[in-house]
Amino acid sequence: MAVRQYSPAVDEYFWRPAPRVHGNDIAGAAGSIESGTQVVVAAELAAGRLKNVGFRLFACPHIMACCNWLAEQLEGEAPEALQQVLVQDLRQKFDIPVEKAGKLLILKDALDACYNSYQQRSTKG
Amino acid sequence: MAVRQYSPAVDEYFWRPAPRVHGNDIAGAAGSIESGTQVVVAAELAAGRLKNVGFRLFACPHIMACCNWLAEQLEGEAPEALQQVLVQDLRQKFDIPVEKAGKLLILKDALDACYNSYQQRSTKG
Amino acid sequence: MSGSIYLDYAATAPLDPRVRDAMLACMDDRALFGNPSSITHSYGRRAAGVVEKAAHRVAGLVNGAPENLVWTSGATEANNLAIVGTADFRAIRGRHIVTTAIEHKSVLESCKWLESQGYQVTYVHPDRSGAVSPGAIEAALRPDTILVSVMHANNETGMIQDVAAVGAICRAHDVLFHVDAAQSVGKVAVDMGAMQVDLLSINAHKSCGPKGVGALCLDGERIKRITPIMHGGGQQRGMRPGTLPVHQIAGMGATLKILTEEMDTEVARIRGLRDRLWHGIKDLPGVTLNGAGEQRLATILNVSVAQAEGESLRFALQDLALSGGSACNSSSGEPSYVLRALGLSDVLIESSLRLSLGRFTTLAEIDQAVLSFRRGVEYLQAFAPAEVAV
Amino acid sequence: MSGSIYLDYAATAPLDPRVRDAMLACMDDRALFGNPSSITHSYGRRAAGVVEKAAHRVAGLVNGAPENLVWTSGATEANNLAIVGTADFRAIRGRHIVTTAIEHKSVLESCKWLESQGYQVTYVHPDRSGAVSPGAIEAALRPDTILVSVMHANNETGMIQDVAAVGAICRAHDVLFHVDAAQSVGKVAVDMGAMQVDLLSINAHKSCGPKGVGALCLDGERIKRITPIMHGGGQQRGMRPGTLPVHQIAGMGATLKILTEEMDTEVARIRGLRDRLWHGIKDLPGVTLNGAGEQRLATILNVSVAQAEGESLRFALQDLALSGGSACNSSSGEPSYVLRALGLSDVLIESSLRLSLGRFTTLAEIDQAVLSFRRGVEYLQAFAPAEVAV
Ligand SMILES: Cc1ncc(COP(=O)(O)O)c(C=O)c1O
Ligand SMILES: Cc1ncc(COP(=O)(O)O)c(C=O)c1O
Repeated sequence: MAVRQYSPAVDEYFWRPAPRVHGNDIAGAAGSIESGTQVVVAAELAAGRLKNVGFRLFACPHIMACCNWLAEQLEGEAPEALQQVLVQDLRQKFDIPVEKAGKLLILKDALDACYNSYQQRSTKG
Repeated sequence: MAVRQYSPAVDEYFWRPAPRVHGNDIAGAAGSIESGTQVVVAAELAAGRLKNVGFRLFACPHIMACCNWLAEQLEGEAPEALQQVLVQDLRQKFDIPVEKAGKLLILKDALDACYNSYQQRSTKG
Repeated sequence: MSGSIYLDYAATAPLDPRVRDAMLACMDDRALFGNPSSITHSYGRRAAGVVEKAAHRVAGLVNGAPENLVWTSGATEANNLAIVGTADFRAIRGRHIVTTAIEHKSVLESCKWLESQGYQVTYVHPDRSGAVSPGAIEAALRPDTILVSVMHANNETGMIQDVAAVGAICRAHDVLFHVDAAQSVGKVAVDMGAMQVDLLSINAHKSCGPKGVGALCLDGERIKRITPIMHGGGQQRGMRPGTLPVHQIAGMGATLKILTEEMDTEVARIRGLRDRLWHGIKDLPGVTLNGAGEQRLATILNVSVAQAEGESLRFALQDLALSGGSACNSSSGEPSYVLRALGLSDVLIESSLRLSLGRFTTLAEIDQAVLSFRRGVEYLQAFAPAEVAV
Repeated sequence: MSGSIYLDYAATAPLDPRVRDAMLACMDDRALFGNPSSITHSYGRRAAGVVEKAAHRVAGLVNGAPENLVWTSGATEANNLAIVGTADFRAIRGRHIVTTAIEHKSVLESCKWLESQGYQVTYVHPDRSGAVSPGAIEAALRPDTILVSVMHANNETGMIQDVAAVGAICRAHDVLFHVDAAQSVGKVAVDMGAMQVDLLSINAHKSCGPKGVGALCLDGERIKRITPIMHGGGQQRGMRPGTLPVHQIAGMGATLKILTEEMDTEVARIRGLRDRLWHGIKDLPGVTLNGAGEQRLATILNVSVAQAEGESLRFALQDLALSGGSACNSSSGEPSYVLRALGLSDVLIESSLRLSLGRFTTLAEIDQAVLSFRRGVEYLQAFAPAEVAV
């Protein structure tokens, strides 16, 4: 019987949202509500470091938990950290089943898009 | 649900056999064990009347009860009583289901055969 | 999680202690354990008596004939027997069946199996409210139609169909009419005579009775005999073999007896709770009711929550034991075909919840459920991407 | 009559109080009543856990695989599913089935139904002792044989067939092998692996478990999937739809657990009683044992009584609750085809009795049964016509 159980890490981080004030100096998005998963990430830049990293989500508990955790992790990091997030690490930490690989890639795409927006901003600025 | 229940008269007469000493001045039989029902009736004659009427039976409880009752009833009667037994009376008294009509006829045949043996004996004697 | 509030009565319900006692009487009594087929001794005959009494109770509630009732292992088997058994028995007359697109899987899959055997099936679609129009059923009839099967109340939305109107149409066209009343019996009046129903499927466990027992009630005048789907010892007039589970049948009898006695007050009470639940959540943005309209069960609330992803919605509402569709769909993971038929998008179907109430639901539970529901939905909607402009 | 001694365990048996308690745990516990398919909430998952535990217990006793067990409403359904389901699933390979003439009706009638669908069935006859020779089974195999079905122990005579020998033959010829073990499980060792059985039917109620629940155990390596005979919600890996009756399944689990623990001592005790019964009556004139030989169940005594008409014999023995054949035959009134296959005349079959013992049979009951039996038989035989010369 395929019982979907969630890891304790999901239980914990699902309910631990990043602070509600989200920066939007840089932002990235991937997916759509129509497709079942949408991830929007945004942050401010303060002294070249990420600040008030926040997510807007239409996503399953695993992705919700990942994002809440990432918001904590990315705080104060260099923007490069956005693209250094490893799907493999998330999968392990949150015990994410393989059939959710597609959703993890949407998260990854959003982070990459956010990093792109940082790069574009850097180029422009 | 076709539950076969027996009337109180069957319950009573099944277990009330005629005395075990059977006369055999006259006798009659019908049916066979192979066919599932056999009735043998025999009696003595005392002063022209039936005495020690008895049955030998391979028969269902209804017929057994009928015969035990008939043994009582025929005791001391004129031999003509053998052929005056009415199947209809037995059916009523013992509440015999229609599907047993064939078995009742075997009983009737045995009684008739017994009366025949009386007549033959009278002719001879 | 073990303290969660049970709002999944449409999937199954706890056993009523009075039903339990009726079952226990058979389980404990050293005179009542016999095989009802063993009519040559008193153990068997007493067991047969228990079965007969239960048949009267069951038939009594649905205005059926106790002698034309076939005990089954549940409504699934009753539906299979009704559809496959009638189709086979009437095959010489024709091989066309009319049903609806929102039937329970046990009806739909039986029909699909018949299609694989050379029968033809027309699946009538409901309108956006979930109602199947009797006119659409009539329009689907053909000269070779042998059976119409329409459920009384839908297991996902609680929507009640106008089976009496369909019954009249079937009678007029001399077509047999089967009704799956697994969800409706005991919640609305089910009257085989008045509704002109020829075959009726019911079970016990949706009404606080035991799981694993049901019945197919045959009208007896229009249809007395159908082809069995299992073969064996000739029990139940040759229509369904196997040793009768006396305690289960006694339990079903007790279940329907209670329904007969208490339905009216009990349904009113549950309707009150259901409405209280709905009033407590309906102002939340994006919350909509599926299968609205007065013609629905008092026990079911099927709602969609826009802006909240389905799996997360269920995760956030873990302290409410509810269902994302019918229980049968819980393990399949496919979007509900019933909600699809109502025109919902697959994503919205994923974010739909069936909250179903029953005999042991309390006011305190409902008030707690309202709080939990609001907290969960508000939490998720606060994340909703639409609010941020990227 | 209510004080009569129950000697019809082969028809059904009273519920063991320990099984009752296991069932009651599910019936009473407000956390265990869920629908095992409702895996989205804890009520459903806990119920699924109960089912899983029971599967382990059941599979444990027969050395089967718990994950390849299909719960059914009894052995009748298990037999139907095994035979019809396998035949359909393997139809491309062939349409020939081999079985015996003394199977339970649920096997024979399933085979007859398949014959009406274009399959061919060979019914192998037993010898006069009731034994089916494995060689005769082998001789009946054809290139298009897809299934062999042989019962383990016969329900009327208790005769045990050499299923291990048949299993070896089937394996050698790569034909699937089904065994109906409804009567043997818990009375002799049943080992799917050692006996090379691919499909095994069992039930609970013949072993002091609940009526209305059984299982078909699939080997899993040789056969993992068969065509369902009912269609519906996709439960049980698509092989058997319908809400699982958790309390029934828990009861069956408890039943087989008890058998696992107590079989050896219990069978020895019953064999002692059975032999005592036989020794108490065997000197009566005309009393003969049917299906004699060491290879028979310890629980069954099938005797014929010459010179005593069948109905009167049963009437005279009313204080013994026993059976004139299998319970399934009790209502049909036809002479037992099993005893016919042993060469008995129809009249002698009518005068045959099955006395079957079980867990709650006592020494005092057996001694009383001997007295009753002697009294009844002697009373009837005293009437016997053969003794008088007309
Ligand atoms: C409308 C409807 N029909 C049939 C069934 C099947 O009932 P059972 O679980 O008794 O097989 C259900 C419940 O699952 C149902 O809701
Ligand atoms: C050998 C055998 N197979 C199958 C069955 C059918 O079992 P159930 O009553 O569980 O359907 C029985 C009992 O009736 C039996 O004795």
